[in-house]
Amino acid sequence: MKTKLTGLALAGLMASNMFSGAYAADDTIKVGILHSLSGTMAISETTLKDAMLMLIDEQNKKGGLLGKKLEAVVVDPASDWPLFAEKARELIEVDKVSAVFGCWTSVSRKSVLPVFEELNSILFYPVQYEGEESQRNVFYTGAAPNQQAIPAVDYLMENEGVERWVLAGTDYVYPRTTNKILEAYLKAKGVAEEDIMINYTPFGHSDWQTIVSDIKAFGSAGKKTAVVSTINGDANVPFYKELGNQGIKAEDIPVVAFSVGEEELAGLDTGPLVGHLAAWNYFESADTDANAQFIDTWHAFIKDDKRVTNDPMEAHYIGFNMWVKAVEKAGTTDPDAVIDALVGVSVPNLTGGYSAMMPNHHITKPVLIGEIQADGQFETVWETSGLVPGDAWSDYLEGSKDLISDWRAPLSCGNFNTATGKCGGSGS
Amino acid sequence: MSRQTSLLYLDGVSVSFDGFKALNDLSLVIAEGEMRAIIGPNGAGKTTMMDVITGKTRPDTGEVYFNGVVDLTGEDEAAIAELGIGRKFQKPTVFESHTVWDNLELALKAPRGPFATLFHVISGGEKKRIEDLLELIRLGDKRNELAANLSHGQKQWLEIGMLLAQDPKLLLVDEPAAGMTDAETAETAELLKDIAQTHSVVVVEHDMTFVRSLGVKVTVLHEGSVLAEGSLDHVSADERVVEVYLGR
Amino acid sequence: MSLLRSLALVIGLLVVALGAGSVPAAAQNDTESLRPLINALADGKYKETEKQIGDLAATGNPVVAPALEALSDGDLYFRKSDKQVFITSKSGEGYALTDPLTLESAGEAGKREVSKIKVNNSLRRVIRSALGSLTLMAADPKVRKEAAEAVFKAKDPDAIEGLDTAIAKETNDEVRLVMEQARAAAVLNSDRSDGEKLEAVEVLSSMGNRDALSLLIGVRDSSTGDLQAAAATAVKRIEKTLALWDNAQNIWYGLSLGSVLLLAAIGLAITFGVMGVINMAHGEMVMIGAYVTFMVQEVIRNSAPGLFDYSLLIALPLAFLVSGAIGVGIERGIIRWLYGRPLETLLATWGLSLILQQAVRSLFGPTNREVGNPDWMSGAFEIGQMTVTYNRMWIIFFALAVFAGLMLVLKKTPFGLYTRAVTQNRRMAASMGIRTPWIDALTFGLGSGIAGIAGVALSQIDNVSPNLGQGYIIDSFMVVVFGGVGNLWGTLVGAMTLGVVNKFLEPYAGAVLGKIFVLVFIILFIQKRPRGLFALKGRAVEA
Amino acid sequence: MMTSFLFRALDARAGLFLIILLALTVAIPASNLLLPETSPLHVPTYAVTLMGKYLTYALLALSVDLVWGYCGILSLGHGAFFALGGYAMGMYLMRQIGSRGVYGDPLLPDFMVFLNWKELPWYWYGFDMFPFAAIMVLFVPGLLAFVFGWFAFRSRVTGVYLSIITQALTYALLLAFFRNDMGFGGNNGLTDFKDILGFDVQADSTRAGLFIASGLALALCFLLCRALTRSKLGKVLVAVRDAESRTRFLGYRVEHYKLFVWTISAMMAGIAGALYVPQVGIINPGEFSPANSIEVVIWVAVGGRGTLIGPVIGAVLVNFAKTWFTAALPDIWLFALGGLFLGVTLFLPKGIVGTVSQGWSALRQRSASAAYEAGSDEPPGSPDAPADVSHKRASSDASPQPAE
Repeated sequence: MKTKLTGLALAGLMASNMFSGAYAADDTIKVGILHSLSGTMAISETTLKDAMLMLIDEQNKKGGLLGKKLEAVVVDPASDWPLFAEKARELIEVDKVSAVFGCWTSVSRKSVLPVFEELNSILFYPVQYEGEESQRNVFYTGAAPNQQAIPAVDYLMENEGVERWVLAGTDYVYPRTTNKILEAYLKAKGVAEEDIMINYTPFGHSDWQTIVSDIKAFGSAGKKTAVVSTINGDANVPFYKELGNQGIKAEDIPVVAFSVGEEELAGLDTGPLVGHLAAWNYFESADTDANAQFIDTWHAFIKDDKRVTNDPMEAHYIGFNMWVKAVEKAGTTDPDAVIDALVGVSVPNLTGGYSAMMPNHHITKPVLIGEIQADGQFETVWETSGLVPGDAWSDYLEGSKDLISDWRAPLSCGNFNTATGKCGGSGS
Repeated sequence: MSRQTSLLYLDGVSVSFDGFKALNDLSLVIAEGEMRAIIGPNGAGKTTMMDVITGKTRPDTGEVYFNGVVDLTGEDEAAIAELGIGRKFQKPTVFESHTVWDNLELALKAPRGPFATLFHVISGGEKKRIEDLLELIRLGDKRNELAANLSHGQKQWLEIGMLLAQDPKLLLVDEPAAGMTDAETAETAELLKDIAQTHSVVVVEHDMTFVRSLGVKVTVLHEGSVLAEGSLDHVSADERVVEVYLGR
Repeated sequence: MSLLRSLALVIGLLVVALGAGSVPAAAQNDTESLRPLINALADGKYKETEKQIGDLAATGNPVVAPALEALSDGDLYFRKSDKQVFITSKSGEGYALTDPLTLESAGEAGKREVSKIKVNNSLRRVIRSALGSLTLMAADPKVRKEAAEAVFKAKDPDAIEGLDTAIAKETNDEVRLVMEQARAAAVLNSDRSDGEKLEAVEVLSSMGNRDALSLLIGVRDSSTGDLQAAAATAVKRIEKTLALWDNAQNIWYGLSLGSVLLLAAIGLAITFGVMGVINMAHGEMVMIGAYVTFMVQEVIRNSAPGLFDYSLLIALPLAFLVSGAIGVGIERGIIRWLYGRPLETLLATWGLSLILQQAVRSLFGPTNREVGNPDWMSGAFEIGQMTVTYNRMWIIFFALAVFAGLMLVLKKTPFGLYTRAVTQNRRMAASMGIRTPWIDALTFGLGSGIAGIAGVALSQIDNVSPNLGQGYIIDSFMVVVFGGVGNLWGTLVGAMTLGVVNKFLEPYAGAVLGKIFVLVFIILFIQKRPRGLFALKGRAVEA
Repeated sequence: MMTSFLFRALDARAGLFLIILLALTVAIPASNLLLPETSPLHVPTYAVTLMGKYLTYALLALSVDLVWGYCGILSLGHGAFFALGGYAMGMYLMRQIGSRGVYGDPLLPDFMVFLNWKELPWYWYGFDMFPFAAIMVLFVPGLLAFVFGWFAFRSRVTGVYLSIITQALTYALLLAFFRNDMGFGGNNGLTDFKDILGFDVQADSTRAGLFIASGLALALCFLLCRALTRSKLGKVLVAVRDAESRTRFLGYRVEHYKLFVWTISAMMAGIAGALYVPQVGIINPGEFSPANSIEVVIWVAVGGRGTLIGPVIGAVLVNFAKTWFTAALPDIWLFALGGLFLGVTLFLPKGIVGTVSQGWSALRQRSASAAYEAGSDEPPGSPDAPADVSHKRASSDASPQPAE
């Protein structure tokens, strides 16, 4: 019967595909790139794929690594979270990559975590996130909450005299956690309960009329008000358009955002938004030679002078260079050796300093506060005097204030409880 | 005839769709074992009347009783069918992707619940009954054909067969001769007369020859109510009927 | 926009300067004496800049206004070589320099020769209030009004005297009212007597908007006695009116959301509602319309910047044609093979939507594209205590116009007649000599074209990205089905109902729960009316 | 009675399919566990898990086909039942983590600790016991389907109206599960599972076990569907699909039939979801997304609607294509997938299985009629053993599409 034949042919086809990877050439070092190229997250992640390709290209021009060329393996997890896990497994098991650079959303990272743990590989995660995690196989090159949210709030309190706070976010774990931390932090600073308004919206929310007018109303209580926005990428454009149109000026109610970078502003006329803020660890406007060179290389690589650079790209830049350095130090791409070698590695960042990998697998970064300019860039109006080390476990959350992470021997633990002196969280 | 002794009893039934009165104070009584022909021009309300009796359309006002006691206006199609009213549609509707045999088997009087049908195993008696029906509707050699492949006339007959398989007390037959050849029409009339021996039948038909060959009491519908009632000759003599049919 | 405003300001100031120019020599000297103050801006951090701005404002000389305005806009630079401060504007690779006091051209400078004087929000605030006090006496009433508004926001007690002078001289009632309100705000912030403050509360109470409320709450919470009582009464009164206005606002927001839904759904009401094609690629037609707008603006930006305000008007017909042509192509190439198999149109158009998304992604890149708002689509105005944004207002009008236009086409033109004939009885229509294949293609094209012009409107409020269409497709189907398939009025009423319901739920339930409730409402509503809001009745249903 | 009910399900074609399915179910894990990695016949764990996932998708497609192909109910929201089954299993797996979570809380899952929840919400009770969770896998989707169906079918919501409200249902659930306040982990969903029934979920043997379970579940549900569709009930369903109101006039309560098969189908989808979760290691609200449910419908259409083998083949084929394309053509794979859907619609209107068996029976009919003319054969099939419904549907060009 034909159905049987189809079935058999299918099985054969499948098997041949599954195995094909194993026979690939061995004279290159493979690097996996796990960023969505389609679906809702493509808008942010495709740029990171291109940035990685550029970095790998540049490294090959410098002669590769350990005498071998680097080879990028690109897959498309299509903004489908279980597919991230599947593709991660494919990269590690079938393509035998030495390290993977990828993920954007928290859920995609959570989805691949067990895979990296099981197959003992390395993931570099380049996006600011909610913290509360430290895993042996993952290196977090984006900002933890203490490298972004808390300095931003400090800035608003001190320099703008803000007394009333709107915490607006998309309803998922990063805004939820960040807002929890900020709420605890603000209360610790003496802000009253009724001076904090928390608001959550669905992904891709596009009708902001009600919320913007709520913010306006909240802001008319006689105290200086600011909005702390953890609104996710796509929803920002309509949000800012509504802000601009309803005439909320940065001088009156400034909005500080943690997920709005140069890339998001590229879809906007920023004229009415001048003065609204963002907190990052890198701005394209950073005035350093390394950054100028990075931007030039990027423009040449992408063949478009108008493309902007942003913070997660810098995170990949730092992460990739750290990995290269660690592999050179270890002399092998063996994951265990590289994981050990990575801690303590220090590489230049694009804002004129050095970033180092901490024992908790987070890195040290400067924190910059920038104001949106009419040309779609940010102008740094404040920065931390030194580098801020990323804190995996927030000191402002009850469950995690006693936890620390240190992956060096002999501790080698991602959730060591300093109160009980045991590894494994707070319970046991 | 009173409601209690009737088989089907309609009194003062009105139905309107968006202001158009499809039935207007219609009253009709069918006795046990009676065969009745209903005629009327297009739009007289024949099909709507069938819809009301079988529960498809709820009347705005009026009473509809079956067996003298059962109020049909409160029941749905399935309940009414189970009570013993079978209906054949104007346009033959059979289950085209089932065989002739399966069509009859589905129609055969048997428990109708999902669990009953799930574990249903066809019995010898049922097979015999289906064989008999196949004989009657002359589709014995087509039993394994898909209904979709039948000719128009065969579909009409299959539907009548399905009607009989239900073993209803009252059959509502809507234009059984439509699209048939003369010979088929005559055979259909014979078949209906046979059926009328053991069932009550209401036939809606346009074809006067066919109605004449049935030789039963005739009700003329016009604009949703009864215009005349009596033998075909009697109603044909009625001036108003003539006017309705010819006067335009 | 800000350029226009500063230009108006400069002209206004020039007029002031000319008017006051009876002693030009002295003025000249005065002006030159300001130069060190302005050049001082080249030095120092934000804190010092703030002081320097205060010094400039304290001169009370309107001549410094252009420099401050430029500082606020980020156009004030200093030359590195001699620390001279200039107003700049981009010119080629470098900057054209303008003397900040005389406003005469002062040559050009390369990118690396000058350095920007940095400002931040708090400085902008300081500049705004400084400019406010400086321009209270400008010739243009518009400038005076803006100045008064700025002073209102600054609540600076030092401005009271200036305001008093300005109020005494003011001839324009509207401007005087704003000035009085500004004075009241400043008085409340000062240490003047309670009697004066009570008057101020009175003024603000009759002002009745959120700004006044904000001030009054401050007074209520920080004062005692009569003043507190008066403030409390005023607060209550304003809150009560605002609550009423909130309802109006919600209805407006609801209509606005409804009009967006209507725009998104109306094309689908034709391809799906009238033709029965389960068109999953509908969203992509909307997206293509938005990209056409982007292309039009891109061309205009590069070759005819003056036409920017007309970009949407130019984009409308183009979007209609492009999306419509693609629609006709889809119908001829794919859909026409699938009539009578409506479910398979779902499969095919879903595949198509994937292809179109990827095509746009490959052509234009995955990131958002900037579609600007023309001036007439930006900003807002107030009706009572309700803010009406121009873009939302135009979109409501536009959605209704599209709806009316479509009704007209379907009811009053031969094409509409043919379309209805074909969808109601294809065979009959064909036998009457209507070329049904062409009518099918054109009807599908019409639906797609309307989706395209919806895209033009949606580009004004949403992301222009390959995902644009995906965000609207489900809502569109909900609207068409809720309204009743095949009935355009149903689509209109359905869209507006869902919009208003959503917006009334949102303040209580939040955006997420609000949306869930709307979906549950649709599910329950369909139980009640299994064929939507405007169901066809009678025997036609069975046809 | 029961035996005859099940026995009816088997004929040569179904038997062959089941044998192939069961053979694969045994052979693939065996090769994974027993053969050395160097053997050319060794199936890597990666492939086992992947194929296990395909099998659960196949089961989901089968459940959609049961209502769509046989009863004409086009569900654009079956992903909801799949996800609910998945969540029930996910909750069990979460509870199994116990104090091994990053915070080491013995009772609360990590996401609750970090959102400062103090106690376990009531609806999480009982999920530490596998039997309870297993019952919930069936009960929760079943109950939702029953309630939803009871209202919708009683109100006679049909065609696109029904399709769209199923979509509204899954969309509403998507939004609800996104909310962190619901206590299901919000957008991150449930993840980081440790073990199932005491076995480590990451162990090769557990993966093989899950694969076998998926294969068996698919085989059993296939048999069940086969038995259902070939019983008289199955004939009634097809009658409902083709002429709903005619069926009513025969005295069948159409809404009861629809409700029955709808609920069964939802429970099957729930089983599929429950088997899916431990294999992919995560369940999150994305599974509720309407696009996912539409995709399932497409698998069925590609494979062949109204045949039971079709959806299985369609699901495996489309997902295999997706796996392959996303790795081989990461930048343009949507063109390939979209093209596949278009191609199938235009050139294989009855789906793969439908087209193949149509060709097959045309061939057989030609030889049969040749034999008949030679006077040596009776017409194929007999009333005692009615031939496969789907087979007959496929063999007739004139078979009408159900009214939508």
